Amino acid sequence: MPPVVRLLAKRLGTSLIVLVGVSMLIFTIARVIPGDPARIALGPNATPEQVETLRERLHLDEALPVQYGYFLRDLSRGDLGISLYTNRPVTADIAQFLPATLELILVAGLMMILIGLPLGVIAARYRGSWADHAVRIFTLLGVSAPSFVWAVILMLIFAFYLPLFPIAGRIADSYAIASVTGFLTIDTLIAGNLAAFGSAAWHIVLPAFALSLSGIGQAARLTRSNMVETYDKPFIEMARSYGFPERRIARRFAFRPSLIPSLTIIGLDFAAMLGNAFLVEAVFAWPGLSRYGVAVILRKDLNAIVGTVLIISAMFLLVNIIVDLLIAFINPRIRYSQRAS
Amino acid sequence: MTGLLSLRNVSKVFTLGQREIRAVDDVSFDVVEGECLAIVGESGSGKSTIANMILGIYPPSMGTIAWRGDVLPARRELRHRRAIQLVQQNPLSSLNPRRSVGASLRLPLDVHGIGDRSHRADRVARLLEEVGLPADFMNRSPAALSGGQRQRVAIARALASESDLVVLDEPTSALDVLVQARVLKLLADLRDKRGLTYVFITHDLSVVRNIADRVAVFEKGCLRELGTTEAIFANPQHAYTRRLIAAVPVVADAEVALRNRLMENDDAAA
Amino acid sequence: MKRAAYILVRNPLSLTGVILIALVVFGALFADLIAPFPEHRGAVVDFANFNKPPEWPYLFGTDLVGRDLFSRILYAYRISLLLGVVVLAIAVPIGVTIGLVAGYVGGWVEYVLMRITDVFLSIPPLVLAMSMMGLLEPTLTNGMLAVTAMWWPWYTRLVYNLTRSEKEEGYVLAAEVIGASRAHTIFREILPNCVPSIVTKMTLDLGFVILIASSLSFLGLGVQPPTPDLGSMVADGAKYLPDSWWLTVFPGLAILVAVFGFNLLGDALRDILGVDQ
Amino acid sequence: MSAPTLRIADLGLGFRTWAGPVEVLHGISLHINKGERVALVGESGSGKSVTARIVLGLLQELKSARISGTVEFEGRDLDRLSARERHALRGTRMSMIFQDPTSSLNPVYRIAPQFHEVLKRAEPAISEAAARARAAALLSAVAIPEPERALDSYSFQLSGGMNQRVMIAMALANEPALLIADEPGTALDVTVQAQTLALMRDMVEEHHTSVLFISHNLGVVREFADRVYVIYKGRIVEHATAEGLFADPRHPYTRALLSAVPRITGGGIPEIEDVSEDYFQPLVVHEGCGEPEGAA
Repeated sequence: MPPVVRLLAKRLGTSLIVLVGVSMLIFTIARVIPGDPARIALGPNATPEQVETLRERLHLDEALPVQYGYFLRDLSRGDLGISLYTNRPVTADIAQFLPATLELILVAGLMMILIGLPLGVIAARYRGSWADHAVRIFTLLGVSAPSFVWAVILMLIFAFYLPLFPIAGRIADSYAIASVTGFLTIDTLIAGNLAAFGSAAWHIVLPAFALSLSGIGQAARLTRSNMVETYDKPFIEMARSYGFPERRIARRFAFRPSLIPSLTIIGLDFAAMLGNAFLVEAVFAWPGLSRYGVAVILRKDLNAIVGTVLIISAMFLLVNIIVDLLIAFINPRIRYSQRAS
Repeated sequence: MTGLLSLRNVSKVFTLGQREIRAVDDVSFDVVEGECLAIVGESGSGKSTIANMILGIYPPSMGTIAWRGDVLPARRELRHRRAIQLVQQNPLSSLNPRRSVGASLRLPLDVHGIGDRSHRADRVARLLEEVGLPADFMNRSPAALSGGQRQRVAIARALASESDLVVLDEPTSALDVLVQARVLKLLADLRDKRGLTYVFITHDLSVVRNIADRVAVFEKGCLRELGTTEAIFANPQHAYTRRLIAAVPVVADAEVALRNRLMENDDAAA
Repeated sequence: MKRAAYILVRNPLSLTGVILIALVVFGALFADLIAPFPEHRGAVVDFANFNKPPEWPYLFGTDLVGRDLFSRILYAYRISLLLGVVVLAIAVPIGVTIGLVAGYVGGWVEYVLMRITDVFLSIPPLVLAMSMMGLLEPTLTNGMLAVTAMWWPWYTRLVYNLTRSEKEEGYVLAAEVIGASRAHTIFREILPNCVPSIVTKMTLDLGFVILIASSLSFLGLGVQPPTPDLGSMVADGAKYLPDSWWLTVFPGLAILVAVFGFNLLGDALRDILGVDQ
Repeated sequence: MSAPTLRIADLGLGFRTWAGPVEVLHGISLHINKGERVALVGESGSGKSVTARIVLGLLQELKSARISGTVEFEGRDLDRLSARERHALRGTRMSMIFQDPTSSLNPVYRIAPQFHEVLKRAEPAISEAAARARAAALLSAVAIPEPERALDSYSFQLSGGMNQRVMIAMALANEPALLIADEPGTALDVTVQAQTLALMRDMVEEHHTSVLFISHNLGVVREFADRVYVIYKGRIVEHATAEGLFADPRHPYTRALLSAVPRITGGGIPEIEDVSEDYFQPLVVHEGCGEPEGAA
């Protein structure tokens, strides 16, 4: 078995174990809270009979492990239960709201990598200079305010005072686009409607940038510190002794070895983005998972909460597997070593 | 005659992924009380693995290690730990940078309950003096010491538990040559004074020539040759031993002559 | 000490951090003396002065029921800092101990502990805290509980990685050869070498706890009114943008200043203590 | 007569640190004639490695370093050259071999592209195929058994000895006038070190390359160098031919150093001071190695 395949298999296995752990954790939190979930779901006006019926349907009278067993059985059929808030299957709700959130996060992730990594490289190459200090201040500011504060500030400046960008929503109301992927920037292209694509792209810039600022900061700071560490390695001194230009040393000799430790953390930053998306969506009225998530949490809609958390964690684990494969691709030591670790 | 420490048919196998690596392969030898036995080899010879097994860091995969005739179990008792101590190659790493010299020296006294609690500070001071350092070094951090001074502290720590056997793992190869000479001198003096037994692990045959009583030459986990230092250098039996001696960079004409004589035999054989 | 001073003087940003945090902590501690309207921390209504832009004596303007924003921000700092200290006081010992044990003992203990840590790490921090706050009641105590629950695994990760590399150091081998107990090796030998990294992270995290707590209350899942809270102030004010901009901008900047200060301070500590990232 | 390959005169080096200024080199002078192998031998902290880095121009870029004195390379004062001209010398006219071969090669690229980069320094237009052919030839010249396979390997897949040979081949690839070897092979096993040193000597002899050989190991120096400078705490204390130095060491420091080396013929461990006022006595120059070639 090639090392990369073995690595993939191992990672998938671990992720599955972790995902089961997540489901147990969130399931337990959801079931041990004070109060009767059935009573909460039906409201104060429900009759005791109605409550009892719902309790039975939700297996609430069984022991916790038995309830968890039912939950796993349903889960294996792709059934996360009915949302007590929308009265629809939780899977249907998530399928409706997830793409908007995912689109936002992917664009923000792209910004994080395309802006954060170059900034880190520049700061490392010119360390100690004004450029380094400027990057440091910018990136520190990026991580120093929650994304909703940046969302508000960006909105105030670039939507209200300088009306360059739209204030809210995913696309201008005048466009009706058939949903294929759920990603408006892609669906508009599929529909061949360039004006609609422009509108969708225009709408996503500010929220995605607000969401990515902290990630840009983290990625740039991390890349800088890893690059600075790499600069102290003998192979960089050797490159210097051969007289390669500094730019080439930064881009070719130092960047790739430095990227390896950075990538893991960038994967973790994705997790933070999955959460922070809730904040940015609230500011820009982005019709994603956030409003649904906050609503079901406030209503103690157990099935929906468990489902939402599980989906988000699964996405996080998926991102990390992708990151691990990327690292294996960049780092020959993993591809060729006897130990896949 | 059984020694202070006897290794009998000792092997160590490590598993790395799906591969098995035989680091030490069926090795038997004794360490006689009061001697300095050099264990010589290059990287991959298994010399560090042997040191770790003697110290009880991990047990042998096969075979036994006996101390004064008693076979040592996989989990060492405290008295056996006390009896066998270690001086490592890199004193920068072997002394905890966050603890004072005194705290590092006190640890063996506390663990083994040596001396009266209230007198342990005096004991630490005496240990420092014994290795040629002033007593007020006990309040210093290892970072404030030179390489040679650190290695002296490490030696004092090995003496602290009043052990019988000290494993010296490349104790001078991180030091400059002037400092090395002084540390080697100290080790020789301490052995005479305290009647210690040394297992001296090294790749440097010129050091071995001047400090060891007997030499065991290892290559690829196997014991190639074992004999008195005189015999090994006068008439090495194994080709690998001859190659090792010949590879030593030397400074005196007499040394070149010895080297040439050894290589002649091999050239003639080839 | 001399080296610390040298680093601080040579790096104006680090000095800025020290000053910012000194101001924030001072303002929070002596809010009763500094705040022009200490009573505005609670449910006070002053409709004569509602929704005023910044003007004397309302440095940052007033909110929709006429309370002085500057005074409320000082009291919000007090609660944020308290939350941060309490969360770290609970999360750090737990996270550090688990990390040390998992890293040093190894084997199945390591496997089980680290997979449990992975479970917590793979739920985005905010989502985990949100779910807990939603399912429990949104009180200050539950807020601390929720944030603590999401915080300890990060220390486990940090200390676990540190322990694994420290374990290879000669001094650990030396302690084992001497026959020191596991507890001694873990807590007296390895832990002191992790302290600089832990202290640096704690400094940074005091800022990030403030950040997360404000995010929770921004979503309505944090400390409840009338207790002053920076996140809910931003959330309440956001509805009145852009006209009543001070309602959101000043609490938002207040968060920024505190977190920025802790970040600068953490960076300075990292340089002074010589911690690798 | 042509100018010496390298001439260093009164070179001083200081660093600014948080504890105040630290002087590392107190004005050292040395020269290397064409095709000569010259050793700079001293203990750690003596200033021998920084000297090598100044010759290559690596320390000049450091803000905290203060450098004085002159360094002339093939008759040209490096200080008078523009940064671009100085840069152009590196990797073409002078190159360096480092202490630890494995960590000195980039871990994320195979050997072949690293060789290509090096060859491009002298011949920017060289194609990948041409570079590969040259590299393979160079690798066989340093007795690497399967050059093609080595070219397709990463440094961590090769042994330390093999990496050392790769480094030697790279350093000599562009036919430099000066090779600086900083503790070559110290990280390797003794038998491997002996082999690669012999190999390096053959290679530089064949190419008539001048060598600045930096080492703490007197035995290695004796086997490699024609002429030796002994350096102690930033000062050159003795300058002699290799033969002269080992037959007749004159400076107290050199004598101490030499007597401290354990002999494979035995004789025990001598009693030596590791610090002494005598070690600061003035420079001793042996007859027959005073002035560089081409000097008046």
